[in-house]
Amino acid sequence: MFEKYVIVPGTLRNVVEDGRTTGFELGVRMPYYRGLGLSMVEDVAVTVDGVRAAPERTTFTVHGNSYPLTGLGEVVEDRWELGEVATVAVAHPGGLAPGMHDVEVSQRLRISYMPVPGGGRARAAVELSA
Amino acid sequence: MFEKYVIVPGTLRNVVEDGRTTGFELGVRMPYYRGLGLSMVEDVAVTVDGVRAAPERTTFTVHGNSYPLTGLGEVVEDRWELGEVATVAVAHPGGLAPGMHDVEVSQRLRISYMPVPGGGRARAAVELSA
Amino acid sequence: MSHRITRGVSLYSFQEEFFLRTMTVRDAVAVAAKIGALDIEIIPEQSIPGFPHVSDEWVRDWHDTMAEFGTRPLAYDFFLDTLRHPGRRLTHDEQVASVRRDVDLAVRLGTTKLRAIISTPAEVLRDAAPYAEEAGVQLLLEVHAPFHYAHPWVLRHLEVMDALDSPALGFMPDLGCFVERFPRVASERALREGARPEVVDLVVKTYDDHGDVHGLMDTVNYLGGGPVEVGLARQATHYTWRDPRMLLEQIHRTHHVQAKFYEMTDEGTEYSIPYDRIVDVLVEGGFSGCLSSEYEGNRHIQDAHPVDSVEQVTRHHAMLERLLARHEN
Amino acid sequence: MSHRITRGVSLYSFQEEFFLRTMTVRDAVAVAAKIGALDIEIIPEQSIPGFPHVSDEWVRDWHDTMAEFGTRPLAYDFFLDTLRHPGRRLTHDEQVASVRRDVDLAVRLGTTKLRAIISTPAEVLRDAAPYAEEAGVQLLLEVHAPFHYAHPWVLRHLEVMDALDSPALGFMPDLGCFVERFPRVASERALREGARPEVVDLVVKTYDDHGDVHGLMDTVNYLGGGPVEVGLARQATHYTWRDPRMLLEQIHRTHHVQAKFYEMTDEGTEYSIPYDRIVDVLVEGGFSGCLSSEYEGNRHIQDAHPVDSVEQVTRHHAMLERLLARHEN
Ligand SMILES: [Mn+2]
Ligand SMILES: [Mn+2]
Repeated sequence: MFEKYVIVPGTLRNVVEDGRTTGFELGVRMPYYRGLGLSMVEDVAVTVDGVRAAPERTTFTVHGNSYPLTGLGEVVEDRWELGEVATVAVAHPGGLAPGMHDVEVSQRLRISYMPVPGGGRARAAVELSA
Repeated sequence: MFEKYVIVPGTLRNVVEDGRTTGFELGVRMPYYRGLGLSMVEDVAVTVDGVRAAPERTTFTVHGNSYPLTGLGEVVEDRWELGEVATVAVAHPGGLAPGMHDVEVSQRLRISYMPVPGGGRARAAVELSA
Repeated sequence: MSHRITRGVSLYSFQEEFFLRTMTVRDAVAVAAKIGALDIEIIPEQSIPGFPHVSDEWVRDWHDTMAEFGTRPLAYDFFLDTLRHPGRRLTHDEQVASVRRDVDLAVRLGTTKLRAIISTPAEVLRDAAPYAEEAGVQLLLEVHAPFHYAHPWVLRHLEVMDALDSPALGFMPDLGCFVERFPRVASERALREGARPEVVDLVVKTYDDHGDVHGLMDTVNYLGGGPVEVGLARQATHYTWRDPRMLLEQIHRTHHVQAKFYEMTDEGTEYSIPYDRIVDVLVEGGFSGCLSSEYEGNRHIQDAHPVDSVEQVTRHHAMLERLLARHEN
Repeated sequence: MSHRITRGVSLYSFQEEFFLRTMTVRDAVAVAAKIGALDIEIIPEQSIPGFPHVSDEWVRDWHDTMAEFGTRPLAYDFFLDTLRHPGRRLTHDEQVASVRRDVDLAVRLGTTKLRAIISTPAEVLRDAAPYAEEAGVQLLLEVHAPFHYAHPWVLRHLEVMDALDSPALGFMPDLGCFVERFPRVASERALREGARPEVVDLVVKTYDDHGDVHGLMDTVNYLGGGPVEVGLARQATHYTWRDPRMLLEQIHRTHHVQAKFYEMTDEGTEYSIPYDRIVDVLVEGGFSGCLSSEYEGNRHIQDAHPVDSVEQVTRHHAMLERLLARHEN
């Protein structure tokens, strides 16, 4: 469900800090019909042009609150809301080249009433925004 | 089925070639009620004391015929028979220390009438034989 | 013979529009009022950002909206995140506390029928029932396909209900239990995703013939089925066809009905679910709660078609109104 | 009323001893002869090293053994490794060729009833049937639990059988279709592996009550079931209980029966399977083939008990002899 809305068009951009391009970020939604406490977001894996971002280099931000991706398991007081665009940022010196990129987002959600994780995979050709 | 017979007692030993200990080997059976063509043996992963042997350093031998573990997929003319003790050898300079070792053997068998692979996991405390 | 059934809508029906932010809760309530679906069912985890911390302002807006449109809060769908923490399940006491928390929120929202998600243990509802009863709300186990009243899990709930005999416990059946023919929105989606037509036909035909749908997984595997085909075979065991008279088995404990639907056709009927017979059974059984529309077709069509939940829900209520009218004098 | 049923044994029954090399094929045939199980069923992939390359010497020894003990080769169980090669399935023609290869080997071994593994496509048997017919053998689809004659996969086979009307096609039902109560060797194994007694009891009771066993997976998951408990719930959908009269539906196409058993008790009955009723049905239906013992209990007990397949098969044949005697004058 909602797979086609996971990768948000126009949100792939490089991250510039103090004049240096430190990585890139992407807007992502959760393919689920309700919001979910962050402690149940097991993984949001971003793969760009076949290279999967290391979890330890990935940051997850919702409504202004940023967390290391690997630390979401502890976060019981914050949520990723229905349809909310989260920003997933990957530390990657130099960022991405201009132009189109093959972006895949693989999510794993720990859904208590299901025997297997929810989430799924979304893939799109995305152009790097300015 | 047959899990308790997978790791064969008394078969864990170091391999010595030209006076040098190049690795170790173990006798292993397939947990299955019939023999299977080797091309359907997807993996025989040996983990000793928590360290999983790299597939490319693993050799598989049945009734005198040796194959690189990673090459079994091509072998349509040989089989691992019911209850046959195969020798799995791992290149590991210096081999294993004397004494007891925690040995785990994880097999993946491509069984055509099953939607998921067969095989399974076996684990035993095994003493290194002389 | 008249009836005492009301018409309502679950905001779940507008999930597509909520997800995409093209509708607000107020927009949805406005639609409901317009079509005479005056009882509102809310899924707070969909609609209330920051759940479970619900501000007084949000609650005020909610009640203002109800007053503005003449609708009534009725039902509240809760979840039970037993696996909230990595590596452990919530303890029994934590689960009961979670349900109590939902009771408190339900009271603030003015809702009295709480949907207990099917995975809620019977013992948790048993121990939360007194609190619910005192608060004047009911904890109603949503029995959706493939569950039913003789299902081993539901039998555990029935044991508790029989033993406790509390007015705070009961059922909320979901009409997806009565899928008479395979939803074509689902089979057509599988075709678009590359399933072989002959495999889709096999699944649909086996389902429609009320054949052994549990045999479809092996069958599709032996046919070399890919993930889409296997997924369709699995779906065939998640829908069920049962005689709508099944509702009479526990009609005395049935205090709300989730009126599931997948596709309202241009002709104004549900493609798969025989609503005419279901409404007749509910009237026969003296059901006096709400038929709360629950549109769940968006996920099957959103890949290829624009989703118009408003149109679907509107058609659904035209049908419900028509079917209920046959029982009015 | 007499009968024309013979007693036999499948060498599958001695898998434990073959695996451990404590018995040879000749040892097994000796046992069979001793207990009057004169018809022998072989699984070449178990018993013939180097399969499918079977030497003339092996074949000679086989026939010598038959002569030595007065037994008869009867059945040959084949497999169809559609996934022999990584990354592709065998083509239709390759599959037909594989069956033909088994026909040739079956002829060399003197066996005339070939067990077609359930996953064999109907079209493959359709196209292999003429070769089998010419060779004087039959390709018999093994219908084991949870399959049955109205299963969507089996319906495909029935279509082919109806269309082709070949004497070379038919069925080989496995009596594991008639498991009336949950095999205790399986539930006890689960307990030894750490399943909670209350969960095991739930699975066993639901099965024995002929309840909705497909509901056990969700139930056990909601009870926080671990892998052993989930595995037991899954097993409960792999055994089936059906009226043994089901055998009459296709009795005219039934040319061999795999007499599955899990545990012969000290009292001389099968713990789960009502052999008395089954034998009566087979006699009533005029079945004139072999009841071929297929012991499959070793896998459930081998973790904790020594396996004695000889004792189990001996008891099985004492029972079969007793039950058949009731139909002899
Ligand atoms: Mn529902
Ligand atoms: Mn069998």
